[in-house]
Amino acid sequence: MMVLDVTFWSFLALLGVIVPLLQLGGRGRFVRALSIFLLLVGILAGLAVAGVCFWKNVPVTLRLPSVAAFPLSLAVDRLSAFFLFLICSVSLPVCIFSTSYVTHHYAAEKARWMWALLSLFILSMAVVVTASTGLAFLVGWELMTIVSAGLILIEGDSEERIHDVYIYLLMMHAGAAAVVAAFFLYWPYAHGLEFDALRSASMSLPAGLRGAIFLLAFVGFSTKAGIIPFHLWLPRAHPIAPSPVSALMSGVMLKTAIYGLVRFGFDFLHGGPRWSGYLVLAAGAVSGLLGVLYAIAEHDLKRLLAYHSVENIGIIYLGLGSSLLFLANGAPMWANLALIAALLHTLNHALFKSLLFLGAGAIAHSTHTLDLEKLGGLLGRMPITGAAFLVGCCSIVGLPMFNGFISEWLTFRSFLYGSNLTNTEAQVVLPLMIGILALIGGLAAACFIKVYGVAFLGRPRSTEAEHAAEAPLNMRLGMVVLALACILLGLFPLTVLSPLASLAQLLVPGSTAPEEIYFISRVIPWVALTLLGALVVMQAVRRRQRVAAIWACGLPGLTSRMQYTSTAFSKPIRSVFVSVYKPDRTVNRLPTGQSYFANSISYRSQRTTSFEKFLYRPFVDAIVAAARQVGRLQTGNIQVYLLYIFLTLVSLLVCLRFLR
Amino acid sequence: MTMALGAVQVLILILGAPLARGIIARIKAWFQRRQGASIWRPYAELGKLFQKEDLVPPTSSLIFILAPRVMFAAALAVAAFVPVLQPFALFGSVGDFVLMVYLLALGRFFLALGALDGGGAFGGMGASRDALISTLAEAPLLLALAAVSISARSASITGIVGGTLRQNFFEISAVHILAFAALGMVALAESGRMPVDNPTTHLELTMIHEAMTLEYSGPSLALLEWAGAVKLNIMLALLISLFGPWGMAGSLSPAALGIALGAYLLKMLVLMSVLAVIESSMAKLRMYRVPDFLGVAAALSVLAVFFTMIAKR
Amino acid sequence: MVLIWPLFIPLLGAALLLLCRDRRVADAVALAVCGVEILAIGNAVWQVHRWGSIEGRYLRADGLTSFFLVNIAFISALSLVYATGYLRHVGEGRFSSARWFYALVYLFLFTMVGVCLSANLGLLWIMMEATTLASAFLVGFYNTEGAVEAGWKYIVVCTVGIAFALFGTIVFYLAAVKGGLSHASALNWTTLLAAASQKQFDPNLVRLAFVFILVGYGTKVGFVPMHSWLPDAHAEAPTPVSAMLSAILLNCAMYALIRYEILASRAIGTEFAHTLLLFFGTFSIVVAGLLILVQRNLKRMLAYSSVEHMGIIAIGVGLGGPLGLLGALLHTFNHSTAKALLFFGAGNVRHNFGTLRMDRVRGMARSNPRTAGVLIVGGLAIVGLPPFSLFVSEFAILSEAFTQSRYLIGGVFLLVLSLVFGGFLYHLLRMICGASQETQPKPHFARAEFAVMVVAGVCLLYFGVHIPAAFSVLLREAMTVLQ
Amino acid sequence: MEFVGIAAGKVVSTSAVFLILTIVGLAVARRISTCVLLFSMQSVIITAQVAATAYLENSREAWVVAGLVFTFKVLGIPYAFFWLVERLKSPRDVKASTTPAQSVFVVVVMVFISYAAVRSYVFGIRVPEDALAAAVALILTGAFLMVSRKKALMQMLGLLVLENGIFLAALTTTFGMPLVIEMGVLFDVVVGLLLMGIFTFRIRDTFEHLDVSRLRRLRG
Repeated sequence: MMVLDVTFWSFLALLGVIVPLLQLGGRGRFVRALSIFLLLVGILAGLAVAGVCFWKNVPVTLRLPSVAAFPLSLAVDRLSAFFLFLICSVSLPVCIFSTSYVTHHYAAEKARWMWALLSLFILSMAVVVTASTGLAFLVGWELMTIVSAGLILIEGDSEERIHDVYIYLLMMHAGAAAVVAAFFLYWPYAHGLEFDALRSASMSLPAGLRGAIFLLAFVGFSTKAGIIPFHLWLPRAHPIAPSPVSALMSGVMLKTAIYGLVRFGFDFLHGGPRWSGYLVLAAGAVSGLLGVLYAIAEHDLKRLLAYHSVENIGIIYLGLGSSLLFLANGAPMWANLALIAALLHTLNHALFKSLLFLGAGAIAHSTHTLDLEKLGGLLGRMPITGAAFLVGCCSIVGLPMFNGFISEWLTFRSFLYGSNLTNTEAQVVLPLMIGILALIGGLAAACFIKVYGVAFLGRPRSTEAEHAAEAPLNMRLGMVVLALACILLGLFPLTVLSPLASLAQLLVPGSTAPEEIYFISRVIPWVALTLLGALVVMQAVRRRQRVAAIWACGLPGLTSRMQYTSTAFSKPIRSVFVSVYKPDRTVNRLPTGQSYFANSISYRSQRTTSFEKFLYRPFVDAIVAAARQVGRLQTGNIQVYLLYIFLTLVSLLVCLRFLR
Repeated sequence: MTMALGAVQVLILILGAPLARGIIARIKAWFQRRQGASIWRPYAELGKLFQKEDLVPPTSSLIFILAPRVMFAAALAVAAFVPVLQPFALFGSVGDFVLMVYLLALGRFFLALGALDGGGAFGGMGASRDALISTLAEAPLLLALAAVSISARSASITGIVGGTLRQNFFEISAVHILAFAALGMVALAESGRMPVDNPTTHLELTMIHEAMTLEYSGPSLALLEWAGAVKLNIMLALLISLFGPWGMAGSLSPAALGIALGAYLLKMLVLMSVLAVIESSMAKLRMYRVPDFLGVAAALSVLAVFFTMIAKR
Repeated sequence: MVLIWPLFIPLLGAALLLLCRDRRVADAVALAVCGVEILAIGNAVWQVHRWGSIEGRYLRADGLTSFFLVNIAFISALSLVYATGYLRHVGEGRFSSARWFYALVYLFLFTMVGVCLSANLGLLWIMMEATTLASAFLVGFYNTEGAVEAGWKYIVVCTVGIAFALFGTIVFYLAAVKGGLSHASALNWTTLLAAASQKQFDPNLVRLAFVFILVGYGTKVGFVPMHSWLPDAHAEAPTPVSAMLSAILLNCAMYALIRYEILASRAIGTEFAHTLLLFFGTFSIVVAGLLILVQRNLKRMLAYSSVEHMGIIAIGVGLGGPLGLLGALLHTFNHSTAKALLFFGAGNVRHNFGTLRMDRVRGMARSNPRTAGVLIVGGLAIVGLPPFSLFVSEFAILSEAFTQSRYLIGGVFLLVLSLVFGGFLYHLLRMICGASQETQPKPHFARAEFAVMVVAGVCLLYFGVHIPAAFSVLLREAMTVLQ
Repeated sequence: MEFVGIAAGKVVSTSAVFLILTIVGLAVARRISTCVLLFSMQSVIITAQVAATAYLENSREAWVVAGLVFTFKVLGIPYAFFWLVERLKSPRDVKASTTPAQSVFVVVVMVFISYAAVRSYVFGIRVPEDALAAAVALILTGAFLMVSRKKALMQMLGLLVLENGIFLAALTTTFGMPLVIEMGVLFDVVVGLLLMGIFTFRIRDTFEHLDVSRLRRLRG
């Protein structure tokens, strides 16, 4: 297939070389406009390659010149094609959105860097998912981190931001180290890092090594995915990025970690060790629950969305975990189902999370704030944005007719099959996960009622929100495309589900396409028809309306301050789950001493996550303390230095004497 | 013919819902040694409301009008899942319990949005409290249904009903008892009844569901009220069909259908009496005791799931 | 004869430069001599390539020599071009004038080329000691408190270390003599190698000798705990000299060590020498990685990074194997390029901000975008991120570690890389980003300086993506010597 | 000539004792000039040993080495040291961080260690045990002086003692290395001392003292 090869090459060349060079080196508006156009063309090319490979199952392989002794090559097999499709299909609307976002937000110089890095960022993610040698994978993996950090720093570089970026980079690097180790553990058996070699070497690995590889891959990819307790960077890095970048980071970059885990867990290791399923399930359950609980307590929109990414990755992990568990218990059919659920949720989350982040970008564009307490009543002022955002909310909550539901439903069904296993633990654990997933879903619903209700409905809570105007055309276009995708995928899931089923059959040998995917595809249109029919009928018999002020309990009128705030809304849930949050509350009364006649009372509730306090802080402190101790050895006294040399020599000689 | 009967079942659930409300109110009045209003009064109220015009707050948006309608449409769709007279429902065989629960959630989601769109303080208050309750109710609801579904080896509602039907009443397992208890508790919470919520109060400290509908009027309010009644009716019908389906029409003969209708009405009456007893004898729980109440339901449902494993040995 | 020229030209250049009283003339002469020296080295490398190796009584060259010679030529050319711009800021003192600077630099260069070309282990030692002597004044060039202190420590610590290497050389000589070699040829590398392959040496003596050599030349390489002179000297020396110290001198010391490693491995098997190298390499990277975290001075941090990278190279050599050696050699070159680039950047920071204290430098991206760019590229390269070349070499060394199932070393290596990444990024991010200080320093950048940095940066990037054929040949020939 | 041969043999076998005496002297000496004198005497002994070896082995190269050692180590370097002490005008004590008693104790222990360390090697290679042990003791003492004496000049002297030890070791084990190499080594030593001398001036000029243990600006 020469055509596909050429298309893929042009995708790589456009995104990796031409667009950045044109942006950074070119002069004049025309060149810049041209490069943005070329970027979109490049993404379309990638989309075409991915689409053909995914639906028609035609693999594409590109061999690049090797570096030193290490071969480099890219290959698009069906799994890669799925993820490439995901990347491109999200990048396209995000780039459309960016065309107006970048012009409005950045001066010319920054805009150039923004576009160049954006293009490289998309490319690096594409490289990660299409790499077919370890080296290519790691190159893409590290590039992805650096470039995204650069994109965050373009937005601004105050001290706190730098600190957040630093934590991001550090954790990503540590995670990458784990991934590197996971790859390298193969080396004695595979004699190289080509994926084919790894695949065939996996058969001959000793059990301990299998476990170690799986564990390292799990830790490494979970760090990228933001699984609790490796999530520390996520709520720091995602909110401070420019909105289109947040959309890409949350919507797409996290998915590369899922890709990695699937690649290792299914493609290479064929399920990993026996405990792998429990590990992934537990990680997913903890991340899902804590992620959504942390999200509810937030009132910064982008931080909230970032925590929801933790939650949704948790849901994906639940699917993956149950698939691994089925695989370990010799039930490939259901493993297939769970894997499909996880992969579909990956795609769904990419679509709706980037939609929501773009929505947040549009809000920030119009109101210059992302603090929920200062928003309100935006739906009337930004109808298209509001409608698209509502679609995003419905999807992430998993309401029927939207795409999030399909994947959550498949996950539920796969849990239900757990009861058919012969392994007692799995038999209990899997069905109980239904409860966890239901709780996550319920909390997510509560959270997005809060988000949408407080931001878009009711009265505006600040003058900025009151004077908000609809976002520019391209921004709206980007959001609408994503919203339509969410709805279409929610109504007609089979278009994606049937190739996904074939993909899952490749990854889980010995399975067939599960009947559930046909089942849900059949029932959803009917349900939708019922709902829409009822709505249409009710709309048709609608009586007249009259606008009237609501009753204000006898007061002169209601003000926006009387509405429930975001904090107030989440209070019941926060007080029920108080043990999770462990807030540090301080109440200051002035003047002090008179507890009943205070002039002013200030209340602060601060939350440092327990993980930061009890897990990371001691670790970092220990390293720094060790470094200072070592630094003390460098006393500055030359006599001590000489003593070191003599002592080294003497101890070596002593060793020599005794080891002989 | 089966399809037509399915449509009839939906109509029974939808149109009979106000009646069920009326009957419960009447039984409660009887317990409280009052005369009580006519059992048809809810119809009259709905009719009255439908005559009126919709009052819309000046700051609200499209969502405010949309919410009650989505709520009702969702209730309608859910009604098509529940078998009443025969072990069959329109969506009962193709739709499973997860879809059903999520359709209920769809209605709730929009109701809460509509409440927040009012722009007053009470809507937010109600939505916030309702969010807590429905969040906590969702897990036991799904777990209890899952337990039943596991023991019936089917996920669709009609499949579960069929599974229960094949069983003898006296062989009913621990799973069913536990799941029934859990589902009963959740049904109380879901439909906003005592001891979780008091449907008759308008005291700002205590109201939950009522706070959400406070700014609504006219047809919108009517739809909300109706939808609420349908939800209660569905819950009761669901309890009946899942745990006591015996008597349902095996064939489409008039006699069988007659028996089925009679049995349904009887069982309904029993459940409504129980509900009335509970509502008359219990005080509403404090807001922050509700999680404990639902926690018990969750524990029961977890046990139910656990017992499915034991039952299988 | 071919090998005389690379040695002779710097010496001649040093003498010539002492005559140039005018700075501009000195610049021109220095560059011209540098050009001629590159030609001479190029010629030598070409001849080695043609004939395999060139043997002489005192001088010899083989593939390994060529590789290190190319390294020397490349870095010294960069440093000298940089120095022409750099020296404009240096006040003229009695011995701190441009001509003295260049003269000493060429003397330094002479000794380092000498190290690489020595055929005789005794001569190797002499040249090694001479590198210390030639560079001591360069370290103390500024004659400030810090410079004098650093210079004193440098000369004393290194001389003591080298003295042990002399003892090691003598013990080796003893082993050779006892092994039946004549007094005249018992220090000749080629003869020794042949004899070592015949297992003529007393293993005990070889071990004893290697321990002394390791401590001695290890002091010069900067293995922990003998590294103490290194941060002081690197931090206080003028920037081009820092670059040469870090990017050439340490490599030359490593070269000497590698020569002995080859001998010892031939004579008594690889295990002994490799274990020692692995131990010192691992110990060095751990300690240096920790120390990088708590540095405040930019050049000191870079110096500790050199310790770390020397440790990495030692690990590569200590692991042996095709990938380990490939990685070690590549890393020698890559580290030199990256470290030179970073030191040049540090020199600019000092000029523009008047300090090397990293906590006092802020917002370079705005005030000095070019310096910021240099530090970003160099910093990302030195912590081993792709697509820069150090990633490839570290990748190779790691591959070898895991191939040999040395999980402990591989694990420690990976951990230290993360540690160093943390240390570097912490400071670089703060220096580059953020609001710049109120007193805007004048962005200064001579064209020559910038060109040098661009060359180094491009080189780092290019070698990370592709290794040119000529360089591959060079690498292959160097590896044949090692294996 | 027979007598000279016997004397040469005697020199080789007994010089060790004298060297150890100088070591002890270095340990207790309080003045720099005394130390320099002791070093000079040490070098005389070594020269004698080189000369004796040269005579016994009948090697012309060794005679040249003996001449070089005598010129530089017995005459040149001590003279330079005295000149330095005069010019630097610094206090003349050695500024030890150990008391003389401790120093003597350490030195005696080192002598023991030297004999113990050498013992395991001498069997294989047949060299005079005494001389080799003395060489190792010289190396150790040089190291000890460098670590325990705070004056810059004393560090230089310690280095010289250390170098003497290495030279002696080479001499006793292999009868010296090739002449060119020996000359190169000697050249390095001399140039190194020259540089250190210049640095002592710089240290005095910048810090106004010569106590190297107080040069502690660069650390961490």
